[in-house]
Amino acid sequence: MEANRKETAAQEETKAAAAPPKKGEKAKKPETSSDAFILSASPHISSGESIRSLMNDVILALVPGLLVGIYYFGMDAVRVIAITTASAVAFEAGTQRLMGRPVAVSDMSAVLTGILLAMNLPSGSPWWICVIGSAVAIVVAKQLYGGIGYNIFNPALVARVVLLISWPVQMTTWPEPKPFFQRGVDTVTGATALGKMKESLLLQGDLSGIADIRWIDPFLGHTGGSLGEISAVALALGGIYLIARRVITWHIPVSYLGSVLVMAVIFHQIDPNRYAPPMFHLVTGGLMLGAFYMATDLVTSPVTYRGMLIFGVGCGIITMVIRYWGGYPEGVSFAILLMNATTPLIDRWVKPKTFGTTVQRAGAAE
Amino acid sequence: MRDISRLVVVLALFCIFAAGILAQVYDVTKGPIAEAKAEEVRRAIRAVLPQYNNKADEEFIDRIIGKDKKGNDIVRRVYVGKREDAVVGRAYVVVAPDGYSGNIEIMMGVSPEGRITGIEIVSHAETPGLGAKIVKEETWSGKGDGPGGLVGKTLANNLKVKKDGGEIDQITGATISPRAIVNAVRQGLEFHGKEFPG
Amino acid sequence: MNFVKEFTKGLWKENPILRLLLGMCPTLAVTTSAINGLGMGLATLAVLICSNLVVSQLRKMIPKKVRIPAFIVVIASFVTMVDLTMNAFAHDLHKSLGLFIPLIVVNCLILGRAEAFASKKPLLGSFVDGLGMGIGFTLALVVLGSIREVLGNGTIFDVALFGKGFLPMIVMILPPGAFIMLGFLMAGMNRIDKGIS
Amino acid sequence: MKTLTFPAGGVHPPESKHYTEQKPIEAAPLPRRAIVPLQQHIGAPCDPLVKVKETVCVGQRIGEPKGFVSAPIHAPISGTISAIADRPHPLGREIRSIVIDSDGEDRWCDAITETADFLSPSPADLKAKILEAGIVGMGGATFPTHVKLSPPEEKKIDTAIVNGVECEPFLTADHRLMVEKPEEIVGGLEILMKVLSVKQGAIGIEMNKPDAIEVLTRATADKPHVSVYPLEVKYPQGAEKQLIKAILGREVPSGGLPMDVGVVVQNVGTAAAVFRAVRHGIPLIERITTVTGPGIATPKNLRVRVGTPFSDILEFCGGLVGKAGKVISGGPMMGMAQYSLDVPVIKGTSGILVFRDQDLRLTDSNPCIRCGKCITACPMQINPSLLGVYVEAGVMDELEVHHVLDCIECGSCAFICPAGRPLVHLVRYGKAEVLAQKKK
Repeated sequence: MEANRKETAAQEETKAAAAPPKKGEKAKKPETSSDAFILSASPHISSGESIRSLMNDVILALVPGLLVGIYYFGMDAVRVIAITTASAVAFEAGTQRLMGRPVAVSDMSAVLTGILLAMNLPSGSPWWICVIGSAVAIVVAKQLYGGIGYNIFNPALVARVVLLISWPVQMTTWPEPKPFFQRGVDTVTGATALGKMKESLLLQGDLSGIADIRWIDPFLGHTGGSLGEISAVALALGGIYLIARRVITWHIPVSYLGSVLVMAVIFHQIDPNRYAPPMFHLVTGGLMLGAFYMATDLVTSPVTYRGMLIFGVGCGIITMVIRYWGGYPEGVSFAILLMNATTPLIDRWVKPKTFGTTVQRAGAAE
Repeated sequence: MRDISRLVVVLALFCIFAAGILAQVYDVTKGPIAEAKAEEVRRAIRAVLPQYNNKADEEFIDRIIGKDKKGNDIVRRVYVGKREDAVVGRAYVVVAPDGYSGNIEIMMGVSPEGRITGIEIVSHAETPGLGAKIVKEETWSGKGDGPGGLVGKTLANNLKVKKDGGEIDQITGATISPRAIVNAVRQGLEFHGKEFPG
Repeated sequence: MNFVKEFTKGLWKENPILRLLLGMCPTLAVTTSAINGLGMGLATLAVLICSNLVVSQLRKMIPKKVRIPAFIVVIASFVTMVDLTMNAFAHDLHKSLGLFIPLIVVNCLILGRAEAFASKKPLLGSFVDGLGMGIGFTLALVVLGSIREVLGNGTIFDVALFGKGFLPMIVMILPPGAFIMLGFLMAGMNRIDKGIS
Repeated sequence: MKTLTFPAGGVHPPESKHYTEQKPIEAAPLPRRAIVPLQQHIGAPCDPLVKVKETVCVGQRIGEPKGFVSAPIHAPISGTISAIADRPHPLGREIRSIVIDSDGEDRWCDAITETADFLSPSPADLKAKILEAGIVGMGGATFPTHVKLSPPEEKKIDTAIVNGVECEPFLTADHRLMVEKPEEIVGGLEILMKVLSVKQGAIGIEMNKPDAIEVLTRATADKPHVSVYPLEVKYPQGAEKQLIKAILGREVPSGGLPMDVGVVVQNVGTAAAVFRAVRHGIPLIERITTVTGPGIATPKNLRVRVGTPFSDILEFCGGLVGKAGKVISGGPMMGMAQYSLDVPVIKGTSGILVFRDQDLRLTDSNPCIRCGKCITACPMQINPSLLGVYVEAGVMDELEVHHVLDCIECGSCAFICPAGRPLVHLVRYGKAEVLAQKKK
């Protein structure tokens, strides 16, 4: 192929760098030169950021949310986190070996997927649910799609939805939160705030069932739910850290939360007896976890700022549509997965405005 | 032109021939199909009524229970099971319109004094697995790991699922379909009380 | 004509479902249990053999220009026969397969074999081809249905395999489970082939 | 004063200018042997005007330009021609070069004439002097200056910009030149303005060079038609199109040139060279080069004769420290890695940068994780990740509609990429393919 490629002027200028690029090519040393300097294309410095450093930052940002989960759900939470993380890493390594890919668990992406999956599970999940979830996330949703960078759907969310459909009872049995030092042997289960809302609407036709829920409880984390979604403030703190570290940008979280807020305000104004107050919608369920950590997943969200805004608004609207009128009490997972599917379309549609394409060429012959 | 007419003739011949054969097959299978359908009804009646020895599926009463959108009568066919000419129970189909996914048709059997003798789900479109658990017989009989059960209950009982403040256990994890069934059965009992008092 | 080869190609090398990806609609929709898979497979097998035989016999009679409508008439007739027969003698199975029995008409597999094979080959070869393809189709459906039934419902041919403690993976008998399992089966087949060669 | 910048894209690599920014320009010793490539500019190479064994004086024209887009070449030292043959060139291949063995006398030719009132000649004469002096763009692009100064009739030029941005990390040659020779730069700008008959002159300097801004503001205080624009520190502020956008708010159209929006941009080094050529009659035979990096014993800003081998210069700077991993001609973002120290300094050599092994982070190229950082960083607002994927997949037909030819190869995308993808490399390759397709 290379032999019949004609050398052009432009190619000649960059001859040192113009060998056909190969995937995974390292900067290579010339064989003929005695000096043996490293030759590679410019630039010769890098920002120092790597996939691993990005993943580590996200994991660090998740720590507050994890700690709140452990505080309220105790050793059960620790057990779930440990099992999902360990099995995610094991499945990643195993699949990569089986498929003849380089084993790259050190990029920490599997660890992150494992932790995110744990955060989406009830703290009382049996071990086999954790393991099957990791298998679905890593093997089916990630590696079968081509590995890191190629998956269309957020692996942790795919796993969560598969588990939710397969074992609805286990996946919706929420242990009541109980501060660490007050824990006894028995675990009481109860519904999530959103579950109570749906139930109340179905039975009483109004919101009397959630009248006693003060927004401060789910804000701080004293509420039923998946082990990593309960504390809005802890998750938001981590999210702000991620934005400050430029791992993610504000576009998806702000547009997601913003559209949820706008819809909640509008509908609450229309009928306060059927539609819960905006603050309730903001702090309950998996919204914070979804908006800051799941929807912003780099691989499965759009690449341009405008695309991210569309993506976030789409997530917000679908979430609220499911919460208001859907069969499930919570719609964050489904909303994000549905929008994941539209990401390629958004990226096709919303392109960066290339420099110099918005102006007319003054008097130049085209 | 001749070519086209040839095509038409050949195709027409094919169709006529096929139609002829199908008519034959239809004729042969007509009887067994009707029999199979009747057997289906008999099986459901047997499942919900106590021992009877008449031809319950042939002794039925049609009652008009309302009108549909077009103004036609909605007819409920009540099969009467008898032993030694004494009515042992009546069986009829009630429809729960508000199942998790679509209508659930339930054959229910009621003793003359208004006590439920059996429940059989005839058709449904519930999610396989969870929602579909409602079709299992033991779910409603009070046997096995099912909820408290409808069998043996009368209108005197509080026929609502526990979540609605009633005394019927629903399946863990599913609320909507059991609620629909229990409500439909309760209305079925009310129908029985109205139409066949005593 | 090598009858053994014509027969076995449908089982593995040109398996209609796992290799040719024909008849995806019944494959994905009805394989929620082994018995459904078997029923669907056998119904298709019957239609396939019959239509192959008839098309092969009539191949010289049918003008080229109307061959597709003619094939469809033949196939539709057989499907209706199968539909009526099943309704009469296997009522429950017929009920659970529902709409998918009439839909055998549009199964590409049958028209595909009629067009690609039976319309060009003599009677016996067409029969063997239909038999092999049909059995391959049935086998694939049964395997897919069995796996989905075992994982998604904990039973096989309605016989409970596990104790009360077993919690089936319901997603496996839902449509996504069909896609996932089909993918795994195809991958497995490719893997075995790679291992052999 | 308001700081200006271009609106979209850009990165902030560590500036690393502390090695040399306070070091005054030193003259490098004359090379014992100068290797003068016959092509030091974009365009056609020169024909040699001398033969082997012939003796030459400093400033003697030894390379005759072929065609309009070309520039003559002069002898940087006096001595004897020892060879005219292919020699290593900083662009990474061997190029026909004239090798001069020094006589050590630095004997200048007599032809050199002073013009005290450097603005008195007509624009045409000035342009002839610039052409005669062999001046090319000294920021690194090496585009012949007289060509840039000859816009077609229909392009009305209204502004001349001198580019003192020097946004490449490590490099301080332009910085030192601005601080030490402001009069040369301002004079050069005035000559350029006269040649182009424009009334407006601008000098753009990044805010990280406050001393240069101060010196030049003072030097232009009595010239109302010339202003100094302090610019935000952001790479690649010094790229022509970005600089014009920052200073004038004009956007050069895709596929167009600065002249399409009425602007000509010249590097400060070029402006100084123009001044020296017109005022003192000195052709372009030397330039300011920053020798820097963690791999150099004594980093310096040097005034170097063209043709001086890198090895001589490194020796003058105390040699290498540790194991040299990479030697780069130019800055770290756009410079070229060298395979040999025999390459000479040419007219466009803005710096020599040496990294030790331990300064280099060699990473595998991972699959794109679609983080979009490259799109955010791209000053041209194209989609480097998409182009990279297309090039890897061999889908060359899609490249042009995705603006591959607009890439200025600034390296922002590859710098920022967390997956370590060689995006510039891939895009360059794609560009070459597209241009090759177009030629057919």
